[in-house]
Amino acid sequence: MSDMEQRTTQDIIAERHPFIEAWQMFRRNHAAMVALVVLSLIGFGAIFGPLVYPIDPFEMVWTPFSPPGVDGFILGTDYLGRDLLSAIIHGARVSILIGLSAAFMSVFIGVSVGAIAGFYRGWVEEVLMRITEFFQVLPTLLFSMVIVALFGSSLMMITFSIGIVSWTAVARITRSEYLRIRELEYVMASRASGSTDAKLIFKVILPNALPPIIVQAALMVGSAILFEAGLSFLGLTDPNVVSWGQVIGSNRQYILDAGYTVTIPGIAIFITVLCISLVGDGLNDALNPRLRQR
Amino acid sequence: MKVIENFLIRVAYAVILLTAVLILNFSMMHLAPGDVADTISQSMGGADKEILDQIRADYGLDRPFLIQLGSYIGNVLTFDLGYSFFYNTPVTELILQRLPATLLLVFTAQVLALIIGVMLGVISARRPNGLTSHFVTLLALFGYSAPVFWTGILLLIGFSLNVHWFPVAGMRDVTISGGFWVHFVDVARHLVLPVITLGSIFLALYSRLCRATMLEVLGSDYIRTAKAKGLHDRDVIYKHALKNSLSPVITLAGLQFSAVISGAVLVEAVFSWPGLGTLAFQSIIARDTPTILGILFFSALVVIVGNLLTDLVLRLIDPRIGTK
Amino acid sequence: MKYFLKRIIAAIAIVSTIGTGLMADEPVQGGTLITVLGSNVRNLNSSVQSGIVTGYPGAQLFASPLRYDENWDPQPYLAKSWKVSDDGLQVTLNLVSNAKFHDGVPLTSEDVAFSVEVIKANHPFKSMFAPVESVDTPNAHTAILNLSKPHPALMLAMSGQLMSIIPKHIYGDGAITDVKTHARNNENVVGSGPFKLVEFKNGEHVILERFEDFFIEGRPYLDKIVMRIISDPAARAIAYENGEVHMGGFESLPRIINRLKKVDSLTVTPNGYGAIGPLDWLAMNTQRGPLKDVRVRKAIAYSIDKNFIHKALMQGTASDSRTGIHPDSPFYSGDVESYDVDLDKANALLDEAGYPLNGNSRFSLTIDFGWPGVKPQVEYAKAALKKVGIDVQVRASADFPTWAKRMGEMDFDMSWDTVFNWGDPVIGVHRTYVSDNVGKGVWSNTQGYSNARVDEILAEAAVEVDASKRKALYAEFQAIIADEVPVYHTNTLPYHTVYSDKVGNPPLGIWGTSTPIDMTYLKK
Amino acid sequence: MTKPIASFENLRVEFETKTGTVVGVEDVSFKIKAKETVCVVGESGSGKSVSSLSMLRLVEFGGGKLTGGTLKFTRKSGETLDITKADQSLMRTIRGNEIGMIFQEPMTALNPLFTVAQQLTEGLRTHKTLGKEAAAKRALELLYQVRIPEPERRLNQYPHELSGGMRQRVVIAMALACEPRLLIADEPTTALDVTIQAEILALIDRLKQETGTAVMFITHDMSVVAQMADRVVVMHRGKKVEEGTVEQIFENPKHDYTKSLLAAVPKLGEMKGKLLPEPMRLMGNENTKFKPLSGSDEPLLIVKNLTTRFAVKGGFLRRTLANVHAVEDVSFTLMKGKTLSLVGESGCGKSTVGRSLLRLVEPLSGQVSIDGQNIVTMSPPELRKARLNMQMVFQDPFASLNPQMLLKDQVADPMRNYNTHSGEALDKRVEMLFDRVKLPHSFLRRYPHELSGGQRQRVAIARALALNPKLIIADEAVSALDVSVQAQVLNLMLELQSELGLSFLFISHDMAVVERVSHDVGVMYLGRIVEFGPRSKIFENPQHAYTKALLKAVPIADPRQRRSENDLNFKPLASPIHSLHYEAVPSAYETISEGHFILTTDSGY
Repeated sequence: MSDMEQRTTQDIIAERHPFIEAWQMFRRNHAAMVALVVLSLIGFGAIFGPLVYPIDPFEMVWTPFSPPGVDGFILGTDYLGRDLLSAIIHGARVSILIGLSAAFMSVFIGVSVGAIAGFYRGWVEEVLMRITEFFQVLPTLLFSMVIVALFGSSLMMITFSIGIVSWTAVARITRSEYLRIRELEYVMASRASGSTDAKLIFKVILPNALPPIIVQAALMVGSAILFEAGLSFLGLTDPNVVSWGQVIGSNRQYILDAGYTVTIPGIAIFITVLCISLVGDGLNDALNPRLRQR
Repeated sequence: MKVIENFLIRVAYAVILLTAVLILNFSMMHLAPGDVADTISQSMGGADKEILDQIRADYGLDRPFLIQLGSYIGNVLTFDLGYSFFYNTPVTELILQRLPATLLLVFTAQVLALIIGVMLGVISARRPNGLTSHFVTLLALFGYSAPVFWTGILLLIGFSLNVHWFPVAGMRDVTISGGFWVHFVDVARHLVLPVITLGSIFLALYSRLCRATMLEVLGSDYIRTAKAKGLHDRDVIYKHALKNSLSPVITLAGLQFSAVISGAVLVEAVFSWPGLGTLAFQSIIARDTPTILGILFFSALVVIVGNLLTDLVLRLIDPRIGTK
Repeated sequence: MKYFLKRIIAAIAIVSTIGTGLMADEPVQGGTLITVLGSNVRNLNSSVQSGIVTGYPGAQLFASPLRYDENWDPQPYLAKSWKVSDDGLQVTLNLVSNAKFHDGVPLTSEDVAFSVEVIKANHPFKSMFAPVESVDTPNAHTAILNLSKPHPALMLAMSGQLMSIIPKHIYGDGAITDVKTHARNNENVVGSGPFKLVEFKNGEHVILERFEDFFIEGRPYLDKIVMRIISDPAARAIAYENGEVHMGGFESLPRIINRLKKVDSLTVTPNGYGAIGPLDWLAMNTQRGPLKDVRVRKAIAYSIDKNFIHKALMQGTASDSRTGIHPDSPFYSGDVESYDVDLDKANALLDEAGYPLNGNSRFSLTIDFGWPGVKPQVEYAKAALKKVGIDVQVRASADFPTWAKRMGEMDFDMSWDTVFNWGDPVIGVHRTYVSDNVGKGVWSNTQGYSNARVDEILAEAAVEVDASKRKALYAEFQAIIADEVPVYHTNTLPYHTVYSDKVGNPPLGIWGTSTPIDMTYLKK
Repeated sequence: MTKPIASFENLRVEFETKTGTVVGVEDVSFKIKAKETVCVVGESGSGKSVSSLSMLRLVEFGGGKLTGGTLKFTRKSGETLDITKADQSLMRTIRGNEIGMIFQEPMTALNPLFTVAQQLTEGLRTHKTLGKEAAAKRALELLYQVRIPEPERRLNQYPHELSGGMRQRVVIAMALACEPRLLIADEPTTALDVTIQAEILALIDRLKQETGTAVMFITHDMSVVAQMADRVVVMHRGKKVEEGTVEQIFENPKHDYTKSLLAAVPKLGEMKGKLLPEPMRLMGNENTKFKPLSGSDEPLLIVKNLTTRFAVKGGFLRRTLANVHAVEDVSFTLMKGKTLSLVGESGCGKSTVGRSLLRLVEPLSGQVSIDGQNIVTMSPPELRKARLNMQMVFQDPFASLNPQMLLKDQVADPMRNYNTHSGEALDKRVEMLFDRVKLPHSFLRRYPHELSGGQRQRVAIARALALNPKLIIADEAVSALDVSVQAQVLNLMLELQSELGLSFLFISHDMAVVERVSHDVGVMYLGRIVEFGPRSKIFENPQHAYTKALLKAVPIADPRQRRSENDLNFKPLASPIHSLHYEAVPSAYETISEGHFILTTDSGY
């Protein structure tokens, strides 16, 4: 409150969208910034790495189990003598792609369901929330495993299987945000001044409901990567592409002698997800208005 | 009266929900290419068309879908989850055989994570810039970011291979003999690594959430009131603040019920833990339809019962719930 | 030539281990042998369930009429003697008179007749007893098997886990086909084998203890056998190393085998799996696309470097296998085309078959794999075939039925798999090549292979009583198969038995651990 | 002369924030003597709460730091302690024991998870080392002392089972438990309804008399100061600007800030004898001429038998279990160019009436005609069109604007929705509207969070004006604003009314404000209008029992017109929730004089 009043006396700097303020807040969070930089590097590597480092991850290029750093293979070779560095670089594409698209899918479903339920309330909400509850009851990993086992382990199916079990959290967050915001006076005012339902849902409420959804979406990317890794580890994966989890899964039986073949892709996953969660935390701090007022 | 009515309503919902779960699962299994007959033919080392048809007729797989579904639901209502062709055992029996191991693993992990997580959360909330606080932040990030199976493998390499502190696999050493305590110690030794692995995720969740809610609660008016009363810090934190911070943590713990069997799959796979997760994985790979359906159903049941329990605990802690 | 040499070395090795074992110690009574099973046991009744995991406990719980020594010679077991009629249509078994089931009821010829009926009705290997039309039981200790045609394969089928004699008074309480799901297949199992069941905990362990009234005096030596179920190979390896288990069979991971070989207290041996006969192979669908052309199939064989598979993938643990018969089998004939890697030849063959290089590629094929263990080979094949311009797309099948269905319906181009001989070729080999078994489910002739001469040879071999004539027939068969490559045979699956130096007389016969271990003991 | 209980000497408190150090309180000195009530008054951000929290050293708990001055406190033993130097363990023996504190929000000041008895006895057991039973006995005594209804039952209840007034009584009991020498009350009645406020104020006053404790009373409300204070300390922006006895302050303020503060406070009853509404007094506008707001007698809005109920859902498949009778058979007429006020305490249904008119909540039955069209029966497109004539201004300046939108877009939004203006014409009109509400054009491209509360309300008004409506429903539009800002916004509204001929439906709980701005007034209780009439009739000749009680409860900003506790005898608010079988009786009215009615059927009061 107090600083609000003080502002009137200050000369206010020109227009600043709340998201710009959030970004400035975010920039002050060193851990999150470092994580963002690392993530950008990883993303860059995933996109351009295969061009710079064109060794085919499926090609047997050297003697199997050549340890990291020996014979010019920075990360060594696996049980077939394939280059592990190449697997990490190519695997980044798949792991991150699945992470992003599964997160996108769950955010899409979750926001649609949550927004409609929270906005219309009544029986619409009742029905949608029962459906959400239904999906919440399903054992996540197990259900995904069944889907992939039954309907094939294409990247599409894996993404679908992750997305379909992960959207409930987004739906619940979205719904509660919509329930809260729809009662706020500016929504009421907008409705009173003739806004249609569609406008209220998408243009008035959605931007204001976004902060927690963005944070959740960021975390979702991380958990989808972990999820995919888990499925791959269990062998539920597309054998024609490399992903980090898959590298762990297929090298798992060699941990006794070549622990690095498991440790290295694990570190790749770990760092990526760690950075995503740091960025998520940073976003959370930056976007949370209550924290911002302090 | 009101409480009982509420409870009955929740049970009614639960039954509807479970039936829906059954229908979805059953339809999904039905939609997939391949069926039980293929599984049986595997155990036969291959079978020709007539035998496959014969098997399908034997197990009623040639009947219309809706009739199969109906009879399945009917059976489930009488607690008959069907018969596993793969294990030659009734599914219910199979699940009950494996359940204790999983419960032991998951509950130990959960309870320890809950206790330690809340403790760490409280300590770090008291000194948000202290060492413990940073430790909790790090721990939470690690627990969240490391693939659980990877953590497990690293622990296995570290503590079972390099130093033989803990056994590599299984839940007990059947060869040892002795009284209760000997077996207790044996199982406990087997339990250490899997519990650390599984618990690391939960611990991350709980300590982080507890820290956040504690910080929030500590800023609330009634804590100021308590302080203004001249209460000792200890009372303010462990009595007033902690009790208020518990609700979200318990709610979160309740949500983890859906991860009980899921989470166990990976950890059990790494440590050859003889629980439901391993069974589930094997059944999925073998397309042991009745067992898969049974476990999916059972997981849903666990979640629903878990939610009811959570609700109950929350009611005990928070008098506001249910009166509204 | 090479083959014989190997056989001799192997034989000497066996003799020497047994010999030294005998010389060093006399068998000792008592002790608990801790062993390990690589996957979960689904059924303990080996008369209705095949497979190596059932075989181990099954062979301890149930006795069979015969057992085989490591030289493929039948030995008396439940049958103290046996006789095959001259026309080969009658097999008479003279049973020991003191055999009892674990519940104390004496074993009679009735039980043998009942067991044959049960196996015929329930066991997946239909060809084992298909020619057995009836079993006569003139007295309690004589059983006569009447055959419709000579059936030399019967001898092996009466040993190991294949012909478990089960008690009629226990399992005969319902329809014959219901024995498959009998409640006592997993608990309160009653057989006449050297050990009886104490406890079976699904996914954890099987515990057996000495059967005091076992029909062979003084045996078994062990008081107790614990079979721990550990499905993770690395975990098993550590358990061996740490001395947590004494013995285990069917270890097939090269890295693990080589690692364990280095452990002083352990012996790791590939001996004793001849009758199981596990073979890794690349099956090719001879009715689809380019693979219809034998030149293409040969070109594929020439492109794949067996040497790489043996050295890099199998790390020297597996042996070469060129035909559908396991090299340890007496019927094996290795004198056939070996398809040493030759990319020029492969390219030439492909050109000749009318698939010229178009850029980097000639055509593309899919490849499936039967179980995760052969995934490295599949990945290798993908890389190797690319070099001759064949694009290979790996198809995953997360669960078994998906793959089995593709196989059964012949909806595949190539598939890497491991298939077992199961004793006599009639059981495990014929099914892959005879033309009247095309596309009859998984592990039938899923390659759609059809050759009149092969059909003829195999039909003849099935009823040929004379061993050397049979061997000649199979030699011809193997040469044809190797030439037409419906299946490209690369190597044996390197099953190894691991045992600690505490174990005396481990089971190293032809059936691996699927054999009674009444003679195994623990050294003091 | 006896030693003062507490004295503030040159107190300075700083706050560390992310943007740097902020001074919360600077160089503040005053004394509090025994049996004396010192009111510390100021608007938000004046540092009044900070001073009180410093006394308990709780200011550190909110991130503040005592960086200068001393705080002397005389203990029971007679020794004087410098609070700023005391360590926290010594402070614990003082807090709750020698200094008791009452907080603003009774809803959040009590721990929701502990019973009243647990929270009451805690302090007793800590400081007085009473046993469990002795403490429980004393707790009951305290509840009797604060005159909570059914004290025995309250002991084992949880805070959520008590009404706001009861909770505040519990908080007071807690503060008094150990018979402190100093009682600090920080805005103890701000969150309460006016009748309850009157009771609580009287209670604190009585307890002071009975126990002889010194009271430091913090408030922003000059009327409350007039009711409570012996001496007054006026604070502004962290500094003390004036100190004196209550009479000095009210009758002869020295400092300009005190003057402006007093000027802006409407005094109940000061409109006696005046017919038309008048703008608020503000420093510097005493002499400005003002066009009289006579309005017209042409009806604009006619509401007949309006009833709005909300279903209480629950149980299996979420059946309707009961109904909240929020608005029950309400009728009134609003004339063009006039202001009609609906007053009442929280939960009386006044806001629901406002929302029902626009059908932001769906009324159950009744008729709402604006310019002859019945809104209740309109189809959605017709309704959308009808809303062109009616706009709303809401209470919370922080929630009434979309935080993600530029101000100019917020104001332009209604015109975009109805496509009334576009392109340059739209920009022009937005600029014109900003001029109207006296906001600089530089605000056009700003976001709401950069504005103060009063500025936000101006934007909200500009938005409401955008479509040129005939009626503006102002739902507690100025309640959350500081008194001087409130006066400015009210004057703006009156100015717009006179210039544009607007009609206002003014929904408020503040009787003094209502008296100032209304032509007609409806007093609401439990969903019904219990009394309706011209402003002068309602305030000068109230007839309904509830109206009388309400007027009696309003504190007057005049230390010579104090209420005594004996005057106060209010009934607790009944519940508007009724079972499905409940049939509401239609409202019947008796005419007192022309246009002045009172409800004759049961009002529930």
